[in-house]
Parts: sequence; structure tokens; C-alpha cells
Amino acid sequence: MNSYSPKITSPGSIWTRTATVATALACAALLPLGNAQAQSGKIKIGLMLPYTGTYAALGNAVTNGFKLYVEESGGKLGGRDIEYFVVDDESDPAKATENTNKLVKRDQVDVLVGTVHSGVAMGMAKVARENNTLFVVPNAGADELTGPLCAPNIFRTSFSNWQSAYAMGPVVYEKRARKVVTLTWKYAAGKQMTDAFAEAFEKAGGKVVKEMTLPFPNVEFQPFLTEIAALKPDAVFVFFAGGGAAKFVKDYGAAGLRASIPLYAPGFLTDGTLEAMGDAGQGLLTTLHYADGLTNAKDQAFRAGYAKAYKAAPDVYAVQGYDAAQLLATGLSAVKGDVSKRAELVKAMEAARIDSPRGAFTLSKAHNPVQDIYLRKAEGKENKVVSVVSKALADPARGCKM
Amino acid sequence: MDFVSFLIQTLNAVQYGLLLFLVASGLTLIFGIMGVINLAHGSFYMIGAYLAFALVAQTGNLFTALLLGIPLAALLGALLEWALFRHLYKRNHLEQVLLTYGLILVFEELRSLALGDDVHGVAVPAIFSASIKLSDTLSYPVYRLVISAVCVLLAIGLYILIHRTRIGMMIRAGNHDRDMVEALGIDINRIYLVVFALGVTLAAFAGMIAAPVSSVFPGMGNQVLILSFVIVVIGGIGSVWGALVAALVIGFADTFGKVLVPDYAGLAVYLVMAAVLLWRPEGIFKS
Amino acid sequence: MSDALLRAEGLTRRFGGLTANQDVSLSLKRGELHALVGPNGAGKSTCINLLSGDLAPSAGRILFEGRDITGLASHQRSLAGIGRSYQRSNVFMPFSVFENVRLAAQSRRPRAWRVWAKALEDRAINERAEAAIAEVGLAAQRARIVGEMSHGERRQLEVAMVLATDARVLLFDEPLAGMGAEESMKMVELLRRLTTDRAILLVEHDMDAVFAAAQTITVMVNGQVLESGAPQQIRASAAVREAYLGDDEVVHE
Amino acid sequence: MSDWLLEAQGLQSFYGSSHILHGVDFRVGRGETVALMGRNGMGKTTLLKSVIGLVTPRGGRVAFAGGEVTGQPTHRIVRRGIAYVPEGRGIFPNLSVSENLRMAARPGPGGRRDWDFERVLATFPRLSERLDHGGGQLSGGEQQMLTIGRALMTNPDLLILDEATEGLAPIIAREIWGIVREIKSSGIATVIVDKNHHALTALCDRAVVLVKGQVVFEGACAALKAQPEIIQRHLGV
Amino acid sequence: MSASFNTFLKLLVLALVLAFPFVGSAFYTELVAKGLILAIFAMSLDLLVGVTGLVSFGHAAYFGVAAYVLALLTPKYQAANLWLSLPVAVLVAGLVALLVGFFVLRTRGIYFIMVTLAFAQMAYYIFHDTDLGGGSDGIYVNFKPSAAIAGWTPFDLDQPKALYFFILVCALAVYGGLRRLKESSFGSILQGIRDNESRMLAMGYATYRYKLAAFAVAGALAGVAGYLYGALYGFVTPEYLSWHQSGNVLLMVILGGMGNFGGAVAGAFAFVAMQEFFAAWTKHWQLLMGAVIVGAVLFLPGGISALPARLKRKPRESADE
Repeated sequence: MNSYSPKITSPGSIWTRTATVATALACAALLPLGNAQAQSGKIKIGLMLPYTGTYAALGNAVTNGFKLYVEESGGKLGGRDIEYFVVDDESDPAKATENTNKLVKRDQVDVLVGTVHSGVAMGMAKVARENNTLFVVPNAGADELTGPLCAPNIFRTSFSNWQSAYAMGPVVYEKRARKVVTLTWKYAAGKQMTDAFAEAFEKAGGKVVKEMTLPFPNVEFQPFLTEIAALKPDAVFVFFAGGGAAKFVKDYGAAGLRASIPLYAPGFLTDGTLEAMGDAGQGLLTTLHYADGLTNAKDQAFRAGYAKAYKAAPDVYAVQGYDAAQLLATGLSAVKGDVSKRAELVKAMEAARIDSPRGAFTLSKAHNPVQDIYLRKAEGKENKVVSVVSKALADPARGCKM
Repeated sequence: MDFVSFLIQTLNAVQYGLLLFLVASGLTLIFGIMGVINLAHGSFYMIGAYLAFALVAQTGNLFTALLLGIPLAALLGALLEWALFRHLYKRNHLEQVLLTYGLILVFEELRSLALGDDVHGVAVPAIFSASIKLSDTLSYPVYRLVISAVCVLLAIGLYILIHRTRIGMMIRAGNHDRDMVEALGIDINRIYLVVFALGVTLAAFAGMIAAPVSSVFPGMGNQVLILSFVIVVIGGIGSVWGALVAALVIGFADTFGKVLVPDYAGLAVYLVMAAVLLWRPEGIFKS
Repeated sequence: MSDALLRAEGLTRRFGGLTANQDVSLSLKRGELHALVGPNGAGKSTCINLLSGDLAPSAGRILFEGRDITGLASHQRSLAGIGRSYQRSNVFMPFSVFENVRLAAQSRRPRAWRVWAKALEDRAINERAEAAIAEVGLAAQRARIVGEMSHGERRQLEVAMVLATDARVLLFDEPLAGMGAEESMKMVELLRRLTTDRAILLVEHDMDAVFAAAQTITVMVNGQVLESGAPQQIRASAAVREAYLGDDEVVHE
Repeated sequence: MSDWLLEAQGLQSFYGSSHILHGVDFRVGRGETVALMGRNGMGKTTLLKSVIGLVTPRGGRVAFAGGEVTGQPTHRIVRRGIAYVPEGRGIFPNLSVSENLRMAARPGPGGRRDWDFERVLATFPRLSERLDHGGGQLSGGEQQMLTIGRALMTNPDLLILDEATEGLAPIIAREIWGIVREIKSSGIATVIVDKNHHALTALCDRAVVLVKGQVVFEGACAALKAQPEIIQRHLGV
Repeated sequence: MSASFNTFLKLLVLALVLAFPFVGSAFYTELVAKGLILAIFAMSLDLLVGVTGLVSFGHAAYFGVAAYVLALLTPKYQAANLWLSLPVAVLVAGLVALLVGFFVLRTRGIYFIMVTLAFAQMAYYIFHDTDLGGGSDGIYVNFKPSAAIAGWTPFDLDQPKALYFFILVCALAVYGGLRRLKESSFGSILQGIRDNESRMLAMGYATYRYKLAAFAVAGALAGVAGYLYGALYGFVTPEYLSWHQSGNVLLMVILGGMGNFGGAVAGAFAFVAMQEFFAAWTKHWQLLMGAVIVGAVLFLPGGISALPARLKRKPRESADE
């Protein structure tokens, strides 16, 4: 460090000068951008999604789905051309409000679309509420978004955490499980999922004997597997996603628990991770609002279109992005692309019946999809639909005052 | 907790500790012996795991993948030493922190560009895919025990390399006085090149053999990075045994923290670190 | 006993199994230059470190002006009036001569915590620093950056820093090491001058300088005091000759 | 090619921005013992470091054993047969005595293996008693023996001793001088810097005196002894 | 000419930041405000790293703690009082730093770097894993602090310009205060400790006390930044305390050049500007960011503030004649 030490007696003019110049340049450089965005005839859509880090794949899928629908509509929504403004949110809640401001204040987008990470989505919701920007959530499941934070300008085309876990409760009970252990990362999404499961499961007559959590994003599961083996519950309900999900399922299988204690989870456990799980993932039962092997025509068309456009199979995230665009299209068509008619636009969106690849859905009062939840079974690299376990399930929207 | 559970948890703790040692061992070399703070260590672990995935996809066999991946990792290490780290030895720790911090970003993006952002799995090699039955419900995968054995072998090998071989003597001597080592006719640059490449290879190797149990995903390097530093520092910088002991201590803190005080399990590791360093400010085995 | 500024009684210091100092007793009187000599590894530096408080003794006690200071830490001893220099130059390289000495002078004043007043505007401290610089003969160099000065000048600076702390007991660890003959002469001269109203303990290998300047010489061997007394007494001692000075003739040949 | 073992010509060296060597010529013949003299700060150490490349000279050339080595990295220069014992000794305190010796072992030029572990220990019996001690635990004299022993392990043609006896008690210094004599008689050329001019001139074949980075005297040690005024003027007290 | 030129430059910058809210758009005004806050944060760390020689790798803890204090002091449907909440937040951050410093200052060098990190991680997990402050999802500050004093409101922080100027005043105060502090007796003691702590001890300075004071002051000033950040964005998450955040602020300090607070300011602005431009340019902006950092270390030792001296070393020498 000493090599840097400035001489105490030196006037220090050089550093001062440069520091000042650098600061001045940085300030000056920001100036011209202030008014760069001229008004155009296009509808400005701000996509704020993760394009780097753990959730990058999800962010890309949502984006692809959204753009696919716009392309299918001839590049227009509500008769107007679309201009995208894209921001990488890095799944970093610390930058959430700031990144949202980029789209809302700098680019002055007409619609805000995002994101995957619940914490970031909550930051976006806050900014959207303050600025009354139309906001569509294509993934993040935090119950709050269509609960306490609900607002006329906030819509969701994915799911609430409650929905995907609640539906699993009766399923587990019907499989003759009475004593269940839950395990998840200790963060809000995990807690919302396991609470919703417990709510449904205990309502059906079962009992959650132990709720276990581990710090996010820790993936050393061995101590918990040992405890599960000692507790010998009838079933285990977990919430994990991404790399952690793949590792958990592998560890669970390797510990020999799959044979004696069935494992249930919301569909995030097996979405995009089945290849990573290998054999360990086969046969897993999960609940989600989308599945492989649906028979509706919309899904088949969507899959064909997606495969053609991106040379890849779509997943639930792509569907959610696609539906976000559909929902917007419905609203914008009703006002002929005139976004200034906000009340009419919102009204049209609220009334929309979205012909989704997942099956048609409508929106609840709190703007969350009222949708069918499927029970799915992992086969190969697909989560094949088994049955509809919950028809038109609506989130209770606790805390929503709309 | 009954006695059988306690024993099994102890096994979990030891096994996890050994795995952590495996990841931290490369850091022990680069940080402890060469005195370079390398935040990009986690990236080498991540690169190793992705290498394993990519090579297994090509060759269908983890052993072949290791055979190909290890030289690749060594080459990468040598290249980085030659191009970047060589200029850092005489700089202070701050600049090392900075440069390697930048490298984390670079590697993560390059990985994304080359291999995408998906989660992948690597199959456990068939001969190790069995499990040993521990209780009526619980069994223990053989592959985990194999990893543990590899870790122990590696610890012994590293100890011998550093403390029993001539190159080990030269490395330690170079850590104290580079000029004097040069003046004895030893090409210190080449030694550092080798050591750095070895450190990178160890990290990548850890990523490769851990890939079948951990799966392969973006950001996986950052998870192990801070833990590795904690281990090297608790153990005493430059001590292979220290790192091993520290890794076991952390293994126990994490395992029993999760079982006994689940709400504060995240804190446990750092509490242990703070406590150890307040008790022994230069680690358990200061060198 | 009352004329001794600093007294060490039965100092012992062990490092593991090694006893670096065993039962060492010394006394430093005002106006006296006391040389501590002995072969390498005899424990001279350990002894200085014990006196300055950089090391704690395993046994024994230290009295300063009759007060027991054995338990005081090094900075407390410095504040009490014991100053030291180090075997290797130990100064603030990127600072100027003045700033080095000013920092030393400032240590005597409780105003160190004043965070608002500019340090350079404290006149009393500035004057004290200037005086110390002048005393060692560095006045012409006061604005120079220490990192650019010669070795000998740095050692002078160190003396000035000790003086600026108003120390009454000065502990000097090999102040002549690495100096040319001329520089050594000047330093010995300086040490002599400083002795008048202070007590100096000097660890030194340069026997010519030691015999030229010291009033008392203590010879240490293997961590123990072998002999202590006036220069003539030391020169005459057979034990000292055997253990330390050796027989020079073989070399002269 | 010349007959000199080491031949440096017109060396210009800097330390930071200060110009230390102003065109120094310095030669050592095979098996010759050269005393390098001068007061502190006159450039002796810089000259030695320039020769082996620890300081890169900005001007001049260095040849060793008939080959040009100017600008080569240190390890390559010394591998031609130079061993360097620096001022302050440069032992590795974190290595044991035996490791300090073993790490340096290598055959000399032409594969010569005159010195090995056993012979070094035979020459320095004190070291063999402390083989497992850390280098930092040795006394000053033992450290100096260790560095000289370590230097010999490289089987050099030329041994450079900077401040051979500095900081050592006379009785230990005498022991070191005895060892230097022994090395000289084994045919290894030596360059020695030391404060003890009597001991030095008693031993050396030739002397070079540096003043302010320039050679002011070069000649036989006998000649130097005969001219006490040179010693007095350039080295004296 | 040099001194007056410096003054001229400083005044120019001041004029620029003063005028900015009137010329720049709302978003960029907020961005400059962010730069100012990060500048405060970086300057506070510079007091430790550049002036005292203590490399703290856990400085985000105090930043985050103060932000949480604001969030917890802000009632759900009402604004917190600025004159109460700001001092409390700063005090709490300073006290936490004092407590942490009490322990960590016993270690040195690399160990110090790591122990500061360990304590910051502990603080991170306290907010991340417990329900205090909303867990990993963070907590909202729905209302900006109110500057009312007994019914009279001198300015309204809900107005972006008012908030901007409040932040600017804070930044200037911190800059001026730290400059002054560096030149005080206390400051020269800190610099003495940076350069040679053992010598300071030998001269009678109880260095631990001074280091602890510097650590607490730096923590408190980081708290000022954290408080303002929470107020500006109205959202507080555990990520404010993460090691990435600690790394970023260290990056700003080193990037700008250490030991003189102007360097920290330049580093903070350079960091913000880089993030902004690269992210606007490409999806893979982190690649560019990383490359710039690597390049800066290799080719720009001493940071931005050492740049001109390097660029025009020769002309300067002749100019000085």
C-alpha cells in the first residue's frame, strides 16, 4: 500500500486536477442523454429481465416468448409498431428501483415488462406504482405483487407462489400421505410456497410435522436428508429451482430416499433442470400452470412457432412471456393503440380471456391469472401432464385493496 | 438427535469439509504460497464444472473428460499467469483483488457466450453409482466417498509437494525472497507459472469431480469463493494441513448449524471464522 | 540507586525453549552513555525490546525514575520518557523530514484528537520539531522526502524523532550500522552531545566507536551479562577478550 | 575471447533515478581472489548486482566464461557458474537448514559435482548439528555459513561474497575467513567485499577500489598494501 | 498558476453539479445523485484504505445498516423525520463499526481484509435470514424523510431537486470534513499509522485507539451514504450489505486513486458512468466492465488520479523549469 501513499507535504495538485476533470467529464457525459429519446410513433415497451447470472436463461426465454407473439402479430400491438427498451436487471434487488427508473424515467416507456426475481419485481412494482406505469409481470411469483401491492396498473401473466404450491396439498393427501416434511431455501418465495402447501394439506387433513429451511443459495443438503431419513415422514414437499433444484433431486435420489419417501414440489423443481438431474429426476410429480403434452391447439401452434423461431423447445417461461404480449395486445387493441386512454386499456385487460398455450385463463380482480393447475410427471426431458388437479384456481389475493 | 443420526451427521460434516478442502486447495497454493489474492478462484471451479459437462457431452465418460480437462485447465492457468498474474506479484493486495474481481465478470460472460446459461447435469460414473445402506431409509452414495478419498489423497500429495520436494522448497523460498532464488540459478518465473497453473488446475479439477453431485449452473463459482477464502484464512495462510482442518471445522459448523440452529445457519460459518481469528489472529496453523 | 534514571533488575525473557535474556540487570544514569555489546545472538536487541516495552519480560522488573514500569506497554513507556531507535531505519518514508519529526513531537501533546484544527498550524509542536531537527544537524534538509535521503541521514532523522518526544532515556539499537567512517564519527559526536542531560543505551558493533564514546560498557554473551564496567576494565578483562573480541592477531597476520 | 572468467566493461547502473555506476570495468580471472573495496554507498553492491543481473545496467556489457550475458535474466547468468552471497545473507528463514542447502544443489558448469551436501556439512560442522532448525533460528555466524554452504552447493566457478563478515563477532569472523581461504585453495574464484581491510588484503590476489561509482585503483593486493596512502584516502577512517 | 487552476476546476465541477438538475432529465439527475451518494461511500472507505492503510472488505455493512435504520424508522403510511432518522442512522452505523472495529483491529493485513468480510457477511445474513427488515425481499421506504422542524418545513425531499441538493450538500460536507480531518493532527496520526505503525507505537501513540476512531468515523460516513441511498430509491435489501457491494466500493476507491478524497469521488462517478454506458451498449456489458477493470490494474497503477502525470510526464518536466 505504501507505494500509493501520497506524500504528505506535496501540494497534491495533480490528483485533484484529474479527479475534478474525471468527475466533470462523467457529469458532462451524462448530460446529452437527458433528452435523447424523441417522441416516436411507436409503443415503447421496457423489458427488464435478467440477462446475466443465475436466471439468465429464464430472462431469455421470457423475452423470446414475448417477441414471438409480437412477430406473429406482424410486429405491431394494437395497430402500432413496437420499440423495445431492454435492461439487464442482473437479478440484483439492490439495483431494482434504479434499473426500473432507467426504463420509466429515462426511456419513458409506455409499458414495463419484468421480471424473474421476486425481490427485483417488488422494486419494479414500487416504481410502477409511484409513476403509474403500466406493468406486466411475466414470471416473479411473489404473492405481494397481486396482494398488498396490487394496483390498477399492475398485471401478472404467470402465477402466484401460493397457486402453484396450494394445488399440491390435496394431491399429496390423496397419495395417502399424512405426515409431511417441507424443505426450502429461507427466503420469501420458499416460505410462501411451503405455507400455501401446508394450508391446503392441513385443510385436507394431513399434518406438516417439520418445516426445514436452509440459507439461500446454499446447496449442501446432506444434513437435511439425514434428518428426513430419521423422521421418516410419509412424503416430502420442497421448493427449489435452477441449479439447487437439480442438485437436491440428485442428492435425494443418491441418499436412497426416493425409494421410501415420495418427493413432491411445485413445477419449478423440474422445469429446465430435468436434463441436469438425469435419472434422479424421472417420475417426479410436480404441480404447475403449464405442462408438456397439452393437447390444445394453441399450445401446438405455439410450440411449432417457437421451435421455428429459436431452434429450441419452449418452456413455461416462454409461455408467460408470450401471454404477457397477448394480454397487452388485448388491451391495446381495445384502445386502438392509444396508451393515453389508460382506464379503458386497463378495463380491457381486466376483462381479457387469454388463449394461452397453457389453456385459456382470465384475470382475477387482483390481476393474477385464474388458471388450471396441472399435475405433471417427469418423463425424459419433459414434464408430461397427468391431470388437472385444480380447475381455474384463483389466488386469494390477501391484502389487496382493489 | 439420536446417536445414529449424530454419527451420520458427523459423516456428512466430514464429507462436506473434505469437499470444501478440495475447492480451497488450489487457493491455498495461489493465495497462501504465492501470496496472490485470487477472487477468480471460484470462476476456475465453475470453468472446471462446465468443462466436465462439455467434455462428458462429447466423450460420454467422466474419466476421459478429466483426462482432457486437466491439461486444458493447466493450459488456461499457465496462459493467465503469463498474460496477467505475472505482473501482479509485486503489486499490493488491493490491485490483486481488483484485477481478479474483473476476471470474475469476464469469465462469467465468456461462459455465457460459449455454453449458454442453462443448468446442466453430469452423470456419476457407472462404477461409482452404487450406494451404501446406512439405515433402513438412508443410504450413502459411493461417489461421495470416492470424492472424500480423492480429497484426502490430494491433501497428502499437496503436503508432500510443498514440504518434501525440491520444487516445494523453491516455492517456499521464492515466497520469502524472489531475488535470492533467482540468484541461486532458479527460474522463479517458471516455478510460479507451474504453481499458478497447478492452482487453477486444482480448482478446475474440484469443479470437474464435484459436477456429478453438484450439477452445473451459472454463478456456481461465487458460492464457493468466499467459503474457500474463509477456509484458507482460518487454517492459516500457506498451511495445507491448516486448510484441511479449517475445511473440516467449517463442514461441522455448517452441518450442525443447519440441524441445531436452522435460523442462523447462514451466520454459523462466519461466526466460527470471526471467533477463530479473534482467538488466533493468524489462523489455526500460522506458518 | 537514586541517580539511575532507568534500572533493569533480573530481566529474563524466554522464547519457547530458548532463553534470550537471563537475569539481566543494568542501570542507566543521567549524563552517561552506556554501551551494550556482545556477539550476535547474545540478546542485546531482546534487552532493548524489553526496556522499550516491545517485549514483555518473563521475569524481572524495570524501574524508571524509581517507578515500576514493567507492566507498561511500549507507547506508555514512550510517553513516560523512554525513546528508542531501531536496528533498521524505521521512519516514515513518504513524509518529509519535518513531518516525521513533527509527528514525533505531536505525540507529547494531548491535542492529537483535535480533528478540526490543521496540524501544521500548531506552533508549539512545530517549534519543538524544528529544535530537534536543528539539534541533529538536519536543518538544511527539513523539507526533503525521507525516501530520497541517504542511510546515514535517515539514522540522524531517527535520533531527531526520539529527541522530539522529549525522551530522557534513549535506547539506540546499532545506530552506526551501515554507515561510512565519516558518518559514524559524526554520529558518535552527536551521541556524546546528547548525553549531557539524558541517559543513552547504545547497542553497537563498532568497537572503536564504543570505546571512544561510552562511559560504561556492558558485555552480554548467551543472554547473560558477562562483565560491566568502565572501558578500561572491559579492555582488560580476559573473559571478554576470550568471548567477544577474540584474538585479532590471526586476522592481522 | 579474453582469458578472464568474468569481464564487465563500462557498466552504467542506476538505482531509481540516482546514477550509481559511471562506466565501471571489472574483471576476475579464473581462480583469482579479488577484493572489492570502497566506503559505503560507493557502488560495490550495485556493481555485484549488475554483474548477475539483479540490477539491469543501462550501459556496458558483461561476459562470463567467454560468453556474453548482458541483459540476460539472473538465473541464466548465474547458471554459467556464479554463486552470490548477498549482504544481509539472504537465507530462507521459512526453510530448514537442510532445505536451504538442498534446494540450491546443482552440478556446476560442465557437470562438475565437487560440492555436495556431505562435503558442505563436512566444511561447516556447525550446520550438521542444526539441519532441522529453521533458517531463521540460526545465529548470525551460522547464517553466514549456511549461505556460503548454499552457494557452494551450486558448484560455482566464481563465488561473490558481499560483506562477508558484517555484524559478526570477531571470533566468528575469523572462522569465516578460514573458510574463505579454504574455498580459495579449492580453486574457486572469489570476489569479496568486507570492512576488514587487513583481513582482506592478507587474502586477496587483486584489489579494486570504487569511489563514487568509478574505479580509482585496480592492482595487486601486494601493491595496495605498499601504498597505505590509497587505503587511507579512499577507505580510511 | 497551478493552485488557481485547481480552484477553477473545482468551481467548474461545482457549477456543473449545481446546474445539472436544471438541464439534465429526471433520470440523469437521479443518476448523478446516485454518483454523489456513492462518492460519499467511497470517500468514507478512502479514510480507511487510503489514509489509514486499513483495507476493509466489509464496508457495505455500515452502508446497509444505516439504510435499514431508515427503513425501520419510517412508519408504514407516514414519513420519518429527517432530523431524527438521519442522526440515528449515522449513529447506529458508527456504533456498529465501533463494535466491529473493536474486534477486527486486532488483526492485520490479509487477515484484516478477511475478518472485515466475515463481520459484513454476518450482518448480511442477519438481514437476509431473519424477519427483521423483510428478509431477502427487502423492505420499502414508502415515504421520503420529512425535513419538518416543529411544523415548519424548510425543504421537501419529495421534490427530486430538493433531494438532489440535499445529497449534494451532504457530499460537499463529507468531502470538506474529510479533507480537513486529513490535515488535522488526528489525520496525520492516521497517515503515520498507514506508513509505519510500529514506529507510531514507539513514539507513544496508542494506535489502536486512533484506528478504532477512524473505523467508526468511516462507518458513520458510510451510514450517511446508506441512509441517502435508501431515501433516494425507497427500497432497502440485504444486497446493500453484500460482499459485492463492499467489492464495488473498494473498486471505486482504487479506480480513482487512494488517499485523497477527490480520487474516491472520481472513482465513484467513473464506476456509475461505466455501468451506465456498457449496459446501454450490450447485453454482455459485464464482459466490458471486467475487461476495463483488468486493463485499469495492468495499465493504470495509481488509479485515474495518477493518469495525467503518467500521460504527460515529459511535458510536465519541461514545464516545471
